[in-house]
Amino acid sequence: MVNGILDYLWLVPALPLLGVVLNGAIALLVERPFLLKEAGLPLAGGHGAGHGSHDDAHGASSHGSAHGHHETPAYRKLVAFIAPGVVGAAFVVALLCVLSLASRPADGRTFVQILFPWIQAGSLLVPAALQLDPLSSVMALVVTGVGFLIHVYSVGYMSHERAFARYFVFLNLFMFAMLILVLANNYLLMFVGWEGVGLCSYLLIGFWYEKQSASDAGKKAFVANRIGDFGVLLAMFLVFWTFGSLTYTEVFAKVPLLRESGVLTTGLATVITLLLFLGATGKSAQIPLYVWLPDAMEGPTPVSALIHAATMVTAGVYMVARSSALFLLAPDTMMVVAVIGAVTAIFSATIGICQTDIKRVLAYSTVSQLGYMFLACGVGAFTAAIFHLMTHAFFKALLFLGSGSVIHALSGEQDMQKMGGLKKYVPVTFATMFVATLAIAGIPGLSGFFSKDEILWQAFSSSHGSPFLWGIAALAAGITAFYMFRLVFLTFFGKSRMDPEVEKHAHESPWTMTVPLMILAVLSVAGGWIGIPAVLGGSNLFEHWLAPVFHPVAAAGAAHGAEAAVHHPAALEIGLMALSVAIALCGIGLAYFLYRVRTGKPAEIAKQWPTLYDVVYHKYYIDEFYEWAVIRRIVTISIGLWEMFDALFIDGIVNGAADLVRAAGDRVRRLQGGVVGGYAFSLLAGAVLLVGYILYRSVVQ
Amino acid sequence: MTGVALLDQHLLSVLIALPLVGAALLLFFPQGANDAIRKFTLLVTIADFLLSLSVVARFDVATAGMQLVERAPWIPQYGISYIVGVDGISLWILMLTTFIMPITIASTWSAVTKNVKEFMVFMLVLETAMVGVFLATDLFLFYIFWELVLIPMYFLIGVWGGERRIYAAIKFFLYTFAGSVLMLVAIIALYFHHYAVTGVYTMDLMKLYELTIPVKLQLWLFAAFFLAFAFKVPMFPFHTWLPDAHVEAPTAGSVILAAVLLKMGTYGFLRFAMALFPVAAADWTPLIAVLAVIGIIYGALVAMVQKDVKKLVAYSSVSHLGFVMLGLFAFNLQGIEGAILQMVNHGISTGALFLIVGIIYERRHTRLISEFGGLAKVVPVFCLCFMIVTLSSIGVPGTNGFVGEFLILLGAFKVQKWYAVVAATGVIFAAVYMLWMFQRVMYGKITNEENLRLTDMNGREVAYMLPLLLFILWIGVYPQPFLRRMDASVNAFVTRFEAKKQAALAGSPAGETMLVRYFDGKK
Amino acid sequence: METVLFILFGAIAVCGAIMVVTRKHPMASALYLILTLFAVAALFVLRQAHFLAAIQVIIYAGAVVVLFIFVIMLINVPEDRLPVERATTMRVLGVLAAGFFILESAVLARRFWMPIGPVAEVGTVEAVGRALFTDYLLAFEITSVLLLAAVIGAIALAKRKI
Amino acid sequence: MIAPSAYLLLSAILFGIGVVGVVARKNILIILMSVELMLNGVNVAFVAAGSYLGDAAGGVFAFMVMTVAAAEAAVGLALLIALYRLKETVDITELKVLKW
Repeated sequence: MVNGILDYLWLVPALPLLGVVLNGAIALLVERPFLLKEAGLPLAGGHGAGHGSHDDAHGASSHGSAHGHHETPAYRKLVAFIAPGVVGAAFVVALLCVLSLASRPADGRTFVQILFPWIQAGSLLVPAALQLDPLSSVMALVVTGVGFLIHVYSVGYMSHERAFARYFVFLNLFMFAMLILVLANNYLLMFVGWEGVGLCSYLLIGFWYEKQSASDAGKKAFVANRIGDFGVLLAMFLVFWTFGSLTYTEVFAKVPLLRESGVLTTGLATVITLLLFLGATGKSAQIPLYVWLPDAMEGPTPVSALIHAATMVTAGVYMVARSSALFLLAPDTMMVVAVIGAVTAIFSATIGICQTDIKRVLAYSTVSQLGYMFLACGVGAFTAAIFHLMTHAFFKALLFLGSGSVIHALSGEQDMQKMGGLKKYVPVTFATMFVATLAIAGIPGLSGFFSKDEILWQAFSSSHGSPFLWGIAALAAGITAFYMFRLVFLTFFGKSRMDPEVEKHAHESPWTMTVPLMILAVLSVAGGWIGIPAVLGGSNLFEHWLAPVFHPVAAAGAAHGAEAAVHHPAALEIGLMALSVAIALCGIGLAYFLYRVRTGKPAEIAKQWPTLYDVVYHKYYIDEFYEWAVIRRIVTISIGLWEMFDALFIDGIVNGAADLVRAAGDRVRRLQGGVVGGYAFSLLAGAVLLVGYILYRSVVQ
Repeated sequence: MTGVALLDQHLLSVLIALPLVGAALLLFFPQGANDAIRKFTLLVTIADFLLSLSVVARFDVATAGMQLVERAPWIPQYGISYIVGVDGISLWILMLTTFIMPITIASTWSAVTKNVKEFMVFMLVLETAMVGVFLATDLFLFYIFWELVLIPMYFLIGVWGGERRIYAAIKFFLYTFAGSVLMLVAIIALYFHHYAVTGVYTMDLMKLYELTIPVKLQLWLFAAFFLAFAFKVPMFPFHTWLPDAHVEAPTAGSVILAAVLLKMGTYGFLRFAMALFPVAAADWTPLIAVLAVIGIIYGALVAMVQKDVKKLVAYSSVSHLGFVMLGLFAFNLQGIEGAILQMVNHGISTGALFLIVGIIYERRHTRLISEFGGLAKVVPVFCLCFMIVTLSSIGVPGTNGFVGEFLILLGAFKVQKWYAVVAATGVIFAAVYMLWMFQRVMYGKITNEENLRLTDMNGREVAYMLPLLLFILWIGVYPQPFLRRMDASVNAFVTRFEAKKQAALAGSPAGETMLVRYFDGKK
Repeated sequence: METVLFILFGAIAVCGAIMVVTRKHPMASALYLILTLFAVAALFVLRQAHFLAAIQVIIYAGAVVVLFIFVIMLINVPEDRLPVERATTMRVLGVLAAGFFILESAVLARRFWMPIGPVAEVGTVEAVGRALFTDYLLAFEITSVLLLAAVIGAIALAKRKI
Repeated sequence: MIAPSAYLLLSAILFGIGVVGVVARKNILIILMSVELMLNGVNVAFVAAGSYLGDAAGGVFAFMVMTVAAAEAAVGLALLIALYRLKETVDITELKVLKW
């Protein structure tokens, strides 16, 4: 027992899996018959057709609605205990493991636990093995920690949901997949988690499957992710046939060797990393595959918070950071990553300005923030990316949960134009959300400030960065501040624009929802303090913690880059910091001006530039473009292939061959017309020919 | 001979003969005793499955060659014998066959109500033929079993099928028969060639393996075998019998067709076409790989726009079998092991899909996607099963489909990068068409009144679906037991393939195989 | 002398044959057939095949043609119900082909070389009898079976009630 | 002395005329008679060849042919009678039950 608690690392993913099994059993054996009976539908085995109430509102979505009050069945309490319980336990185990890991010397902080050999075929040997190192420990803690809070929140949020147990099955399954993703010690196992989270995302987005838009969104998410996965798959093939292994440690250890021997050319590294990045764009909703994320808001709000803000969508960033050793070998890829990140950041921020659905604003904000993280990766600042990933997990989860609380209070209303003045109804929600908004806007002292500024600074100073990237990112930061405050002002301040009926029921959420909010608010404030940069007198603990993962590669791949950063004067760093804060404040000020002082102004602006407003409001028509350019095309081609090629051409040949035989038979049968004279004639003709032949032969001879 | 000794020494023969004996006994059942007939058939198939388990138990992992071999002279003056054996290549396909049979029989309980006795007799004869195909190692014996499969299947489609059953049955029969006749010619040619070289008449596959066949002859013989197997697989563009046969066949027929009959084609490639004619196989690889890749993409695209669930699944089979072919013609361990595993996977998941379709068809008597919608609410257990099977068909990690596809693409990627890249896009399309179908069937509101009265899967249906789901997850999570038993045989296959190829090339004038020379020259 | 007789009887045979196939009423045909058969019998005599010539007259002219005439009179097809012959393509082609066939045969016949020697007595009672009962005994016996079969067959077919 | 080819030519002509009768006539009776003509043509050839070659087989075969001709005539006419009872016709083109 040299490893102590670390030997129980397997419990971290195993506990949520246990939750899946237990909740699954409950969902299948208890909840299913219960719901069927409730809906008046026949049970298995066929007890005759039921004639239940099938009014549509009843089944479609009952979250937060004034749905008929059923007695809370006992099984729900059990589920409400198991589901967050297992995740909480996983968090505790993960925390203990990380503490145990932290007690080791810095260069020994990689722990691998091999569970069983998974796939073995010839030289391919992929074990099911977990790896805990600084990077995965950050991820594991964020995932289990935030995940636990969101599970607790869900208990309250989903309390009116009929398929309560099913929801938690999916949620626990997601935790399991996500933990496999971050704890895997090789690409293939990571890919299992990678697709697993995509699957859970699909299931949870389409949780209210009776809503067409929900199931559409789920499918869209899965397919967009699949396109990315295609890249990861190919990248894995290249990695395996180049390095002969898929295990992280083995792959990265071979990098210098293969680099020297010329096997791993820059071109090859570029291809591998670009393919990996394609996967990342799918999972982390970057241009061009970002379109699924806003639609994913069809899912329950805690799901949006957990999957589409805090954890799953950051998997792309994690993967890029994990593969940093490869990325640093491919400057072209780095540039692509940085540019895509920056463009996505500003592009989706502009879309966020005009959205009126509270969750969609947050969704575009998420896309934008993820762009930041990729910008950080692209300029080689992987630590900053992970740092921002973590702080973003806190405040974006908080924002989503807060919006969920608002939606909950308003019986499912998501349109900000029908909110306003909610401050007095939901004080806790307001306070916590305000903190998060400050954090995301980059107000000094809060977590978002430190992480975002780190990225901005790296974008400016790193060898991969440029002032241009900094400019885009800073501008995006300003826009972020603007639309986030727009959201806050529209929602909580001003006069109420609520439906009176809804207003009557407006209420603060139960403690299971508000306590997670408060905890996350604390984290949003304090979460950044572990990474205060040196220039502000901090010790940047976070960077030191991750140094064993990133520094060897930084040293090997881009040593000069790290040094170049050092040469910039501290004054410049502080100056830029101040500038970015100023930009953010401008954004806030503008929001205050437009949505508090001159509330009629936004509509005027929209009228002044109708085309621009229209384009931005419709998200630059990207969805429509994809629909037109890709989906329509493929469907048309497919129908063409089926009807023209398959049915007409191939079957035409096949049936044509059959028809040919039949037609030939039809002709040939005339020879046997059944008329005796005909037979006599053919006999004669044969005789003539035969004698002719004999004659011919005799003449020839 | 006592029973124990019989099982001990003639296990494989018993496996082959048992269903046939069952079919014979079935003839003594009175015409109307449907329940007894069903139970008896189920019993026979389960017994066969249990016996086949002991094949796995007695299978030696380290042996590459044929195991549990039985041989007996049959027509000795022509060198024809009865030889059966099992190795790592055929083991799992054999197991798949015996495994899927009881499940299929169980699925017919309420689906087949007319001529039950005849139906069951055909099913049992079919099982004998299928098991025989995978166990025979004498070409003549193999050919007999190969053709024997056609007859019961023809009747299953033609008698118990849907509206256009006659068309489908004849199309199925002629398509596959056209190919196998050519194969017969090739077998005879091979037979005489062996005689010409060694002076011995034999149809023993193991002896024929030892032959070094001149390159030119290989090309012709391979062409004949190729057609026979390509029709059966079916490879693009020989696939059009499949959608018709699947759509018209009764559920049990579709399941067997998808799970086992298609595998006969891919198995034939591996065991005969590739093993006997390595130079030709290598020579044809570009063509076959291109067809496989086209099949993958084409099948997926066409599946996407189908209106009939069964037809959709049928086209998805074209796509999946394209993967298998691509894996086989990678000629490396990963590709071939992946392909064999994928054969089993496809049998399980597509078989399960057809069962799923059958379950819903039995209740609604339609398979049109547009007739459904919102079923998830009324039939949750069905929905869960459907979901897992769908995921397996898509190849989501954790299910069996992933392991197979991954190994295939990994193997193919090594030798034919671009084919693998294009094939990998098939993974995306698979998600599109399966999920779209799933969404249209299961999600949304219930728009059709009739669907409200649907009943969920009953105990029997759950009972036969469970083993399939179990294997979907088992192979996905822990494929080692399956892969390990293939290792030795596949390894030996790959080595022998390369050695035989070189030997044949060395012994023939240059330029007879343009392609191989061309590609080898480029390296 | 022989040449003259050959040409005479040959011409009669050919003319009779032509009349057989060209007469509208079968009765006329049958009578011309007798003429032809007699002419052929005469040709047999010319080749010293007396026995065959006798048989030709007795069996053919005496039995077969009489049978024909019997049948013609038995069924007695009225004049107006006799088939109307029309020149269809096939018929014309058939006549042409037959002509061609004769032409071919003629050319072929001219190319055959046979020793022109003394007339061998092959058609006499003795020669035919010897050959029949030695070398061709089996064929002869089988012929008897054939005749029996024909007798039974004819009776069976022509009987009113079977 | 007459050349053997003269007999063969005569035989061919008789045979040919018989063929014309078989092919060109509709009346079954005449067709049957034409067949007799053809057989006679053959007989001429047999007898001539036999006598020129000095082989008794020629005579034997002519004898056989006559036997067969007698049998054929008997059966053929019996058929004709049966047919006439059924169809009331001797026109061969009307007998097309087999025509499909």
